[in-house]
Amino acid sequence: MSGVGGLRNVEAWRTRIPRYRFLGARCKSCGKLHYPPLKACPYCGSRDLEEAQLPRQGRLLAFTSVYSVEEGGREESPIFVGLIDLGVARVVAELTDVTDPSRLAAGIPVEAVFRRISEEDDEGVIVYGVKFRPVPGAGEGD
Amino acid sequence: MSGVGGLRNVEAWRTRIPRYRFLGARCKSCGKLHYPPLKACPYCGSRDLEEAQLPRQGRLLAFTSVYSVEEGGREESPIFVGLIDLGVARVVAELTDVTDPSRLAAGIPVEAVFRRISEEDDEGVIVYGVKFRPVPGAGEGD
Amino acid sequence: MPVSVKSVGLTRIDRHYNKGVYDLAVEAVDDALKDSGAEPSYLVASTSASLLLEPQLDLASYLASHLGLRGSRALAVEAGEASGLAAILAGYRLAISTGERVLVVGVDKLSDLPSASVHAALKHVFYRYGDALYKVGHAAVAGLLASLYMDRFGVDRETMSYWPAMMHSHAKENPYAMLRFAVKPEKVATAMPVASPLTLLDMFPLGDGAAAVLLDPQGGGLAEIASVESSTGPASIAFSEDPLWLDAVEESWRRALSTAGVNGVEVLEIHDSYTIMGLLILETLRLAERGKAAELVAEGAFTVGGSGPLVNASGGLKARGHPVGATGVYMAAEVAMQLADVFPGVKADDAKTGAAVSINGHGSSAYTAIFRST
Amino acid sequence: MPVSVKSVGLTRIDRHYNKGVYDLAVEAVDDALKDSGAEPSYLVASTSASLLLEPQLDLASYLASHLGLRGSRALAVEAGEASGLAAILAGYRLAISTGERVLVVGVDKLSDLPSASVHAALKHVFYRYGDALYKVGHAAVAGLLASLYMDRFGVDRETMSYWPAMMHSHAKENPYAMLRFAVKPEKVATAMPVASPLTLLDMFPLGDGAAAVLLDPQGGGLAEIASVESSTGPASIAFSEDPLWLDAVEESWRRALSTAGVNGVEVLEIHDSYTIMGLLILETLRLAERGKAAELVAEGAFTVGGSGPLVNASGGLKARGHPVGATGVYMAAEVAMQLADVFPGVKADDAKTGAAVSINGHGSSAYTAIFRST
Ligand SMILES: [Zn+2]
Ligand SMILES: [Zn+2]
Repeated sequence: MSGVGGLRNVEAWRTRIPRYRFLGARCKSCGKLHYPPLKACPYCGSRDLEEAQLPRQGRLLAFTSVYSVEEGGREESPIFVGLIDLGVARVVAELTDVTDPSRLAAGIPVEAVFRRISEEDDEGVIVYGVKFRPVPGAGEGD
Repeated sequence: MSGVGGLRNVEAWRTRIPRYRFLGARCKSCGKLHYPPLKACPYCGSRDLEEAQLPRQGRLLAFTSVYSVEEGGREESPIFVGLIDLGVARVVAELTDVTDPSRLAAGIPVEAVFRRISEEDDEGVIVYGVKFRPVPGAGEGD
Repeated sequence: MPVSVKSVGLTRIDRHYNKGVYDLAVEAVDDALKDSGAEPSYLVASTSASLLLEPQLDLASYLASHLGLRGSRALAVEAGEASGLAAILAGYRLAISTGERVLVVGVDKLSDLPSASVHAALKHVFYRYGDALYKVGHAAVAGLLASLYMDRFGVDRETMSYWPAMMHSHAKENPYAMLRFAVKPEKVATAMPVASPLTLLDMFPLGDGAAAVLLDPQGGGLAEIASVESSTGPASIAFSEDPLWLDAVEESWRRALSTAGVNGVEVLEIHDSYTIMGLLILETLRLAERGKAAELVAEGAFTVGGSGPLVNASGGLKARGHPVGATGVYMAAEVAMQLADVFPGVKADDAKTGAAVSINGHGSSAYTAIFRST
Repeated sequence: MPVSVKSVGLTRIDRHYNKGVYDLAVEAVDDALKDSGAEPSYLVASTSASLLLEPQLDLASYLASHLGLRGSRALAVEAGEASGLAAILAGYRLAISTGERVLVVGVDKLSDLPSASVHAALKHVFYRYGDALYKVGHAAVAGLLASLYMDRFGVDRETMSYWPAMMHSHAKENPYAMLRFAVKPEKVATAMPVASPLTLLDMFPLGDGAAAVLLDPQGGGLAEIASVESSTGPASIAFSEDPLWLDAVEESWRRALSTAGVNGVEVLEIHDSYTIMGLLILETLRLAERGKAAELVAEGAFTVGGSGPLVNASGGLKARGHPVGATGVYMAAEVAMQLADVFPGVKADDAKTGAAVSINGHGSSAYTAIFRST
């Protein structure tokens, strides 16, 4: 790695819980959820938040196939990224298990899976978290 | 490398000449020399500079033995660093070939030698340049 | 008396393998100060990507040393891709409240490292624990927005391609632009894919550059600053009710127009890191109806002789180039030159007001600077 | 009406493995805003080492998101180790010229990475192609200056050791300090060597922290800002006729006193990244004759009941800690608290004027902020 790396060891550990359990935050003021959890509601600015489990099922709002990727991701190019509507919240996440890219389309059902997000680097840290995959067996536009 | 590295490949190449040839700059306005060369004289601010060879012989004004060193330098700890008076200019440089640290002292003669400054990193770049060593055979305080 | 853009200096954006950040910055400043001879009291530096790629803390004071400005007051301002206009904002406020001349210098180098390393660094304009978490580089969010946009408004790929074509046709005439060649709209969609539906021809090139702007509270020079404003936006496109509407851009623009006391401008430089960002900014500024920006661009609305203001006469980030921390300073310099009728490229005839609009990433922050002719 | 320090908020400096930059910053801001309830229009962030260690561009806007200040105007200011006071300078100027409240937040984390990585990052406060070229980390220049100082003025190692001892004795009383224990002067010389003649007990600890200062152009609160000034200095100690005299410190101090219209102050926070830097600043401020600072410190001149002003009641960088980008904001907050008689540690009785003096590295830049009681 000659450039700028991903999460460092301690910070990957410190921020693991929301990533591992797919926990966001619910705003007690406006009721909205968001992920990853910030210290304030991104919609109304309230600081009165509580932990909230996000649904694992959603629909793809938009996706992109990324070719011009950074070091450590190049061998897997393209990488698919989606904007996903979970009903109560939206998330941007990598899409995985895309065996047939031609079946990716706005509206298809997707589900959260726990995956490796970055490979071991020189510091020995592997980052895990949520990615989304097309729901197996569900047809396009289901 | 999990942190912040040294010179990158292209910048090491771009900045090599002054390091390889120990070239500084002479101010045409105030006459003073400095190294490494800036784009303006550090003494009077003039931008009217010319390339100037620095003398390779000088005297140690001060030195320090550095123990708390960065990654890539730790195995060689301590590393010795000197403030060196070349008569026409002063430089801060690493001291090398220090076989007997107890003989390092303000006033001893030192001379420039061309050495490896940093080891090969993940990008494959090795940086060379000037370090100073106690003049072989010269006694302390000569 | 209003603060004026006394003089400006630019380097051509390019892959300057033989020039470092100080070489480029000194070139730009020499160009800016060659006529005025006036030394600034404050130096505001703006660097962004290079900070990660070739780290230097307190860069502003080392830059002052290279410029022979020892004893000046120097600091660096950073706001990601909007750093340059953030530095203009800080410099403007320093000039107003101290009554001293302020030199704003933006400089960045993206060509020293392999592009995969540069993309890894640039990714950090997005939120580290959010959209920047995955190893996907800088382009993913733009790809998502473009995909949403085409879907929602039924815009086709070919129509969007007129944006880069217009940028290249403008850049051809700009001696400071990195990509001075024409690009046919039909070539865009089939170029190397970057983040579908966007291709390499929708994206800014990785180049190096420096720009300098001398701000003078005594007035005179190329143009006057009418206002500099900003606003923060959402931390992710996922946190926006409508990610195709750039809240921070709208708010910074509204604030800047209101302070300047104008309803619009005749010449404009906007942030088009990717085609989609240029289109979304046009719509957020209400220069095009929702979903209609690409069509208007294709009709020539934003070039010379068009119905709208002249937009990105420089060639924009797309073709002038986008040395990240320097870009906003280029924009400010270009608009000031337009208002003084000395821009050495496509010209806005007799324009009296102009603006620069810069954002970071997807709009985590936005800056607007409005200028008027002296 | 002068700009005032309306309120301040501090986190204890520590190795906060369980808190990231946003956690720390929000804690400090909550502390600062708990009584005032007033929302700032501008957010000026200051981060330095973390920028390299855990990169985030446009950090200020993401911080605004965490603070619920979306729509505020946010930018980051950087000047190496002097970043915090540089941010105070920028915030002060924004407050004066806009008439709006400005929140200055300094935050940095040094404990997440192995110390060898942190030293590699911190080395970049020195000039990248000069003193930072060799793989020697952050301490080498301080070692050289200490060695020169002892030689030139015949100061012995033991006398210098009273500085860290005084810092620890002050820090013991400061609930926000990282190292709240006494250190006997005789332990300093024999501690783990860092850069001879300096040891680990002469050096700041690697800790994390955040500090917030709310600046209000409507006055009121803890203290008023009388002036904030700065100056750049040489790019290397090799470029200084007399490296034991800190030109940038002298100039920023002279400018700040002159603007404030005072001849000196009663309470002072200064930059003592290493013992030698504290001593050299005392001498450059003419609070001690050349070569006599250590002796005066040993005599108790700068602690309660001493002949000089009270210096580093916080414990200084040495013992309060030095989260790089945050340090200057801590200093400003501490001096303001002293002047309002609410500093929760060693107190300057009835002080009416105070100052913070911060530098980068060996003095490539220096900042001075002067405060007076309301
Ligand atoms: Zn809410
Ligand atoms: Zn000179």
